[in-house]
Formats: sequence, structure tokens, C-alpha cells
Amino acid sequence: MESVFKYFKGIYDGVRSLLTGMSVTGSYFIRPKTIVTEQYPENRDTLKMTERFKGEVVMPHNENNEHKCTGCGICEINCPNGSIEIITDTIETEEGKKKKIIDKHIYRLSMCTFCGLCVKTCPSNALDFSQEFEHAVFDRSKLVKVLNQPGSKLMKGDKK
Amino acid sequence: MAFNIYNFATLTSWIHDSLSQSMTPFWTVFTEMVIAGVVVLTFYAIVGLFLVYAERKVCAFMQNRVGPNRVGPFGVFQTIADLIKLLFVELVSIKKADRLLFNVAPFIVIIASFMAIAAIPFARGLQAIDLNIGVFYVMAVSSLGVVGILIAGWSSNNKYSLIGAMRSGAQVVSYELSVALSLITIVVLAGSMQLSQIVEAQSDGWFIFKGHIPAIIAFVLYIIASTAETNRGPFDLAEAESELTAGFHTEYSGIKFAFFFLAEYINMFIVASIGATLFLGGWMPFHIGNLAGFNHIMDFIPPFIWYLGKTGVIIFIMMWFKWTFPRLRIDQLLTLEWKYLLPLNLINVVLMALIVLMGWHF
Amino acid sequence: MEEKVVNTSLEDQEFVLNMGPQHPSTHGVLRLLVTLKGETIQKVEPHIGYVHRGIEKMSESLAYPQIIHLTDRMDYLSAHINNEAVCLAVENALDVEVPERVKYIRTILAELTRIQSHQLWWATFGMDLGGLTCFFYGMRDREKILDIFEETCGGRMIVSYNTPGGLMYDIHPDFQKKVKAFITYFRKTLPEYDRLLTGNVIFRARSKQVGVMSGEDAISYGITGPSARASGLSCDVRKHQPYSAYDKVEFNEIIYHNGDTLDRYLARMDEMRESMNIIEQLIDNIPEGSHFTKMKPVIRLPEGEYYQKVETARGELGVYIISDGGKTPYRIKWRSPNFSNLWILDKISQGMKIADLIAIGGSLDLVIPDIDR
Amino acid sequence: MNNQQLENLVKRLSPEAEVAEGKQFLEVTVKPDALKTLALALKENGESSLDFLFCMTGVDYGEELGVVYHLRSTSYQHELVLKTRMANRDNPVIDTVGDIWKTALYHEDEIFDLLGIRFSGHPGLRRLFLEDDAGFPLRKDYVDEVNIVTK
Repeated sequence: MESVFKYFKGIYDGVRSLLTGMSVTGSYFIRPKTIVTEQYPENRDTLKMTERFKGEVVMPHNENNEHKCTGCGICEINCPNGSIEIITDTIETEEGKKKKIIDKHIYRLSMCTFCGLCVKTCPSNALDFSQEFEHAVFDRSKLVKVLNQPGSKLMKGDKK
Repeated sequence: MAFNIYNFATLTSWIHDSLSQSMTPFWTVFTEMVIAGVVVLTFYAIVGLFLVYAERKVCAFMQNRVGPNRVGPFGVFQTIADLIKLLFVELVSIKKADRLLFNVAPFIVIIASFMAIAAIPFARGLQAIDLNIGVFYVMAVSSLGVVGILIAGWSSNNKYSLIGAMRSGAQVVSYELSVALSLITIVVLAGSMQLSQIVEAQSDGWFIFKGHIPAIIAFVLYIIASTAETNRGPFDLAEAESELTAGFHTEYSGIKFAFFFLAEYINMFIVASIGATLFLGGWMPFHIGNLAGFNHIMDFIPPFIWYLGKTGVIIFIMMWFKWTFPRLRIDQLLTLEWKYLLPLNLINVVLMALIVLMGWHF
Repeated sequence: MEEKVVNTSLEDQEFVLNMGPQHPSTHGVLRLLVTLKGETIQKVEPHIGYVHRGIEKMSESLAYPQIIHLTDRMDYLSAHINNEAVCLAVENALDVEVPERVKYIRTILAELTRIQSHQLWWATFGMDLGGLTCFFYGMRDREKILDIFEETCGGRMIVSYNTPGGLMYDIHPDFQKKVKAFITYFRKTLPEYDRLLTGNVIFRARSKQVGVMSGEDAISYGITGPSARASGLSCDVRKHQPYSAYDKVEFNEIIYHNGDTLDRYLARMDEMRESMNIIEQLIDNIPEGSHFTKMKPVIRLPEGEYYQKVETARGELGVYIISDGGKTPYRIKWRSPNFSNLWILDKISQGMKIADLIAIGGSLDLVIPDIDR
Repeated sequence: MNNQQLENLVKRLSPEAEVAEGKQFLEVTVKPDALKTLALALKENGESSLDFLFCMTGVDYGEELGVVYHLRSTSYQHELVLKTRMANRDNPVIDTVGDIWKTALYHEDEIFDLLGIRFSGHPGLRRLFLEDDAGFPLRKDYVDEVNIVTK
């Protein structure tokens, strides 16, 4: 008799646990307001990544097309994957001294792992992360970027 | 009676009369068959497409998502877009597959479900074929689909497919019993196997209310067993995408895959239709005792809508199962059938027989 | 003509199922050669190496701060804790004392990492068992932690936030508020997980007495983490050898004794609750101060050997550094929890069904890139 | 047991073993052929009961190849490091400890794969990660001109 009781108790408990589970999914079914789906790309305008988001490395320029990069090469040394390559140029300043300036700051997005070491170790804070995250392109060569804009100069007033 | 305005027999007999005026009896029957075939086929395709869409939306809402929403308003044309895509997908031929059986299998599955839909009464007079053993016929035909599944799994030359097919075989053979027994419970109550008569017998109350507790138990058991029979929900062991990748249809692509996919949804529709017909009164409106006014209002809702509504409710419950429960294991699946559903069903049939014998039902 | 004797008896024939490397339930590129008899498993032979990247070899040519970004990519779900392992090893080797603030923040982030890892595990475990809805609920809640990570660390999964001597940046001003809001939210949603899956009769039947791992097996196979603690083996590094701020908080080591899939499941569910307790104890008491200790620009470990272990979401992660005094390690070895945990699969799934193998694999919570390194 | 007691125990079990107090662990260095006996003794001995092999590392020391075993006792929570070195770089062989700690079998596979140290008595030594002709990349004299780029 006890086994018969257990048999029906098992059925009752089982059915109850199933109904409990169904109440969870059912309650979401009737509450469409809880939906969390992001409507990308329609929400592009409102979709803002946080300010620290590591999208890609950029070199901020001011309105006079000036940047802070001195071409010291510390970012190149610190990069674990060799994504950064710096080509420097030597020019003669007005006082007649020879000075090393940056010619090209080459950044290979395809190799970057977004560890943030270049941005952190840069002594003159010339590099920063942008919040751009749509990196897909049709041509691999487009992933090799030159960070300093053409014709840009070193910002004056900074120490060297 | 008020709902005679919705009697499709007038329409069908008018077609018959006008055809037989201009044709010999043979061509009359032939033309009628073609018309019925085309209508059923169209209905079949529409139901299939709609159910796929409905399932996506239902599961999306249960899972806190929006589901398809890109093609057309609320994504209603998504399934049509998918169908077009499937039509253009390459049919991959499998090395060392049994070519004949591999190609035949999807047709067996889809024809089996196609045959079953013929006997379902959609509304008064709207039934392709009204057999006097309708329940038996639908049971017999709908279980033919498993032959297709077995063939598909065997001929694919894929181990996952084979395991899936074997699981499906064991599953359908077992659950067929429970489906049949829970239907027999109602056949005992109705005293007929003709689907149209079963519906007529429910004009003063659906069987689920008339048959007391045994009918309710039979309804629950039917829903569980038929979910298993259609390889759905927590019983989708034949596909079991987390174990067998896609089970018996792993190797199918394009339109052949679409056949399996469509057949699954149509099978769900068929078992829901049968459930609605036998337990919830088919196309019969909802009537309460002597409330003539209320009953009259109910009569104005077309029977076809009643039928679809009831079927829809059952389909929704089956979807709800699928998107809530984890899957059973093969031995647990068989345990559930042989240790729980079957004994309960047997007791239930005896109970129902007792009730009918003593005349305790309404 | 010689007569060939062919064994036609199906009883004796082996049926070998090649599960993976592309399979929905191996959670990555793990390949399992499963020998079957009917649906019953005779033998499971894991084949690995499909995502072997040679992290140990690569690290030999990288400076210590540069190694950190590689550790993110081993067990990507415990990225923050992996980072912490290298940082602690370097700091202990140089006898650098990091500020209290750093310790607190590291501990909070480590526990958040544990919660999000277990959330993802719950999501995929439910999916392995066929309950697809679990996946979306788990992912939905995990997203909230990832948002917190993004705001403070700049990355969502691959954080690279720790650095030898401290943290990359200080925490975001909103950090505390957001974490507290998350805890309030998750305390409400976690019971929903229980209602949906834990109590479910099908789930219980699928997990109870499935894949039983005895305590002796756990020790012999070197199992750590929640999987070992479900077999009654006390092995929580946070308890036995506290690091960061774990000696300042009170928490229980979750121990279950049956060692089956259900217990491994319950252990992880309880760990999420315990992690929330730890965070609640720390979040309001983060001391003021600097978020780093000044280190030399080039870090050279003195000649010698250093071993540091931490408790990731999957068990004990050890980093064994042999230094020759240079700026790169001479040899670095990762004792990854998943590598050890994987090999018990054969032992505990024998005699079970295919469906059980999936459940057992899910309950061990393997992350394949951590196995291959 | 503290390190002093462990040291005494190791000296008692294997008199020729070199014992040194490291920064974190007690480090015991033995000859390859004496390793297995000592390992088994340390596990079976009720006082040490080092039953948990939590890390096993193959090292290329330049001239010699070595294997490092990190052991822990799950009952007493003390830890000990066993080390051994082999001078033969062409065919380094050492006894397997897979029958003492099951997990060692797979760590030995890994060490064989990456450093080419053979373990005699291992029931199925195989390469875990790499192709058969890949060489032994963790050896210091490994050259790969294609994939390793040095600036």
C-alpha cells in the first residue's frame, strides 16, 4: 500500500515541479516588457559604449592637427604582438638642432589584442582608445592604420 | 439552428451538383478530388509556415527575446524567406548513403502527415473524407511517419542519424499505445469512431466536461503521449540537438530537410486537431447548459474559428512544454511510458467504461 | 579459396562515435571518441589540441606585464582571476606589497567573474540537457556583470585589468552602485533558476546518480574546484591559502558529498550565493588609496622558482614560473584546472548513456582553450 | 607536518635525496631512478600522505631536462616539491608515476609532447597537442623558422 502511495506522490510532486517551471516561462511570455534584446543596428544612434571601452587605439589630434607623439617607441616595445611599428624621421629644427620626429605610427588592428599596454605606458599620453567597435572591412590591408594624420605636428608646449 | 449558416455542406453539395450537371460521374469525382487535394495542400503549407512562425515567436517571448522581426512587420514573412532559402539550398549527396531510401524517406514522412490531415473535420461538412473509423484511421496513418524517420536514419550513413532513428523507433512504438488508449477512453464515451459523429455528440457539452475525471486524465495523458509521438518538446530524443547534433535529419539539406521540418509541425497540428476534436468538441461552440442567450452568441462565432482556437490552445501548451523542460533520457522516456502513462491509461479506460455503463456522465 | 571468418555478431562489435571537434555540446573544439554498446558508453577517449596556441612557449619571450593578455585567453570565463595569478606571482617574487584598495577590488572583481562564469555554465548546462530557455536567462543576467566589467576594465570578457603591482585604472565612480544593484537584482533572479531547473523532476532524474565521482577518484585525478568539492574534497584555495582580501571575509566552502552531476550542479549554484555574500561584505568597505604600487619599468624576477595558485571558477589555477633573472620567464607552466578535470570523464561516464555523457561533460564545466593552452 | 618534519621524513625515506628549503616549498631533488620509490613512499606514508599531484612540469634546464612534481596532502594540507634531472637529452627516460596519481598520466603525455621526455611504464604515451613530426617546442634548442619571428 505504501508503494502505491509513493507512486502517486511521485506523480504529484513531479507534475507540481513541472508546473512551477512552466510558471516561470509563462510569466515571461505574458510580460513582453521584460525583453532585453538590443535592436542593433537600428539603435546605433543611442548605443554608446562606455568611455573606457577598448575599441581600437587612436592618436587624438587637436584642432590644429597636432598630436602628442614624440616617436619614442615605448609603445612598440611594450606591445606583446608587434601590432605597433614606428617609423621616425630626423629633421632640423629652427635652432639648427637635429631632432627625431615621428613619420608614421603604424597600427595593425588585425594583430591587436586590446591589452591596453601601449596606452598605459605612453609617457606623453599620446595614445587613447576609441569606442569604435565596428571593425569589419572587406580588405585586410585596411586594418593596417597610420595613426598620425598626414601633415600633423607635435603639440607645442609639451616637454619635447 | 443558428450555426447552420456556417454549414459547409451547402457549399460542397452545390459544387457537386454543378459539376455533375456538366460531367460524367467519373470526372465529377475526379475534379472534386483535385479540388480537395489542392485545398488541403494549400492549407497544409499555410499551417506549416504559420506554425513555424508561431513557434519562433512563442519561444522568443518565453526566453525574453523578440524573435523574428526583420522580414515584414513583426517578422511575419520570415518563414517564407526561410522557405525560399531552403528551396535554393544545394541538395548534398552523401557518400555511401543508400540513395533510394535516402531520397524516399522525406516523402514517406510528409505523405503520412498529409494523409492524416484528410480525415480531420474542420467545420460542419468541411472534411475531406468522413470515415466511420476515423479515429482508427488517423492513429494508423500518423504513426506511419516513423517508418520514414527510421529509413532516413538508416540510409544516411551517419552514426548520429542511426542512433536518432533507433531512439525514435522505440519512442513512437511505445507512445502509440498511450495515445490510442487515451483516445479509446473518449471512443467509449462517444460510442463511435466516426469523427463527425464524435463532434456532433459534443453539441451539448465537450467530452472533457461530460466525462468527469477520467476524461480530464485522458486529456492530460493524451497531450503528454502525443507530444512524445511527434518527437517534440522534452521528448525530442530523435533530434536531440545537444547530443546527436540533429539526429535523423543530420545529413539532409535543402527541400528534403524542409520536408522533415514541415512534417514535424504538421504532425503537431494533427495531434492537436485530434485532441481538440475528441476532447474539446472540435468545431462545436462552447455552450453552457440552458443559458440560451450566451449559447446563441457563441453560435455566431464560426465553427472554423472555434476549431482553430482549440487547436491553437493545445499547440501552445505543447510549445510551452518544449521551451520549459529539459529533455528526458531514452530509458526515462520508456520508463515514463511503461510505468506511468500506460498503467494510468488502463485504469482510466476501465473507469470510463464504468461511468458509461452506469450512465453517470452528462 | 580461403574462407574468411567474419564476426557478424552485433554483440561483440564496437560502435565508435566520434563526438566533436565540431559538436554542439563539447563547448569548444574537444573531440571525444566514444565507444558504445547500444547507447551505453564503454569508453571515452578525449582528444585535445585543436586550440593549442603554445601560450607557455609564447610567454617565454614576453615580459611579465605582457603575459597578462595571454592569460585572458586561456580560461576566458575566468579572465580576471587568471590575470590575478600572474600578478600575485610577480608581486610575491619581488616582495611588493600592493595597497589594500587593490586587494579589495581584485577580490570583488574575481567574485563577479566567478558569478558570471557560473551563470554561463548554468545557461549552457540547461541547454545541454535540452532546456533551451535556461540559456537565454543565464546570458541575460550575465550581461549585467559584463556591463560592469566594460565600464571599469574596458573589456567585457577579455579584461586585462590586473597588472603587476596593481590595476590598470582605478574603478569607475559608478562601480559600487552598479555592483550593489546587480546583487539586488540577482538575488531575485537566482530563485527563478531554481524554479525553472533545479526542482524540475526531469532535471533531477537526469542528474541524480549520474556520473558519480568518488572522493578517492577526485584526489587521484587531481580534480579541483566545484567538481571536486561536490565529491567531498575540501580544496578551495580561497580558504586554505587565502590571497588578496579573502582572509578578510567570511564565507563557507561549499561541500557536497555524493559526487554526482546533481551535486556538482548544486555546488555551483551555492557558490554563486556565496560569491554574492563575499561581494556584499567588501563592496562598501573598499579602502581609499592608490590603485597601484609603482613598479620598475622593466620587471625582472630574481633567479628562482615561484608558484602561485588561485581559485578560478573551475578550480585551482597554478602558475609556476622559473626565472633566470631576466625580464622574461625562463619557463612558465600553467596548471590549468580544466586539463586535470577533463580526464575523469572516461572513468565516471562508463556504463552511462550518451545523454548522460553530455550531462557529465556539462557538469564538469570544461573550457577547452584552458585545456589546450 | 611542517617543513622540518617533512625534511626529516624525506631523509629517512631516501638518504641520498638533496633537500633544500625553497621560497615557498620544501624542494627535494632525487635521481631519476630513485624518484618513483620516493614518490610512492611519500604517498603511502601515513605521516606525509602526499596524495594530490597538483602540478607536474617538464623543464629544459639547458644541459639537462627535468621534471618537477608539486605534491600536496589533502588531509594535512602540507606541500612538497619533487624534482629530478636527466642528463641524456637524446633519449630521456623516467619511470611513470601514473599508477600512483592517475592525473600524472596525462601530464606525462603533455610533457612528452612538448619536451620529449619518455615515461617508461606509461600505458599509452601519446602526443596530446601537436602533430607527430612537430619536434619538441619547449626545448630551448627548438627552432621554427616559419612561426617564430624574432626582431
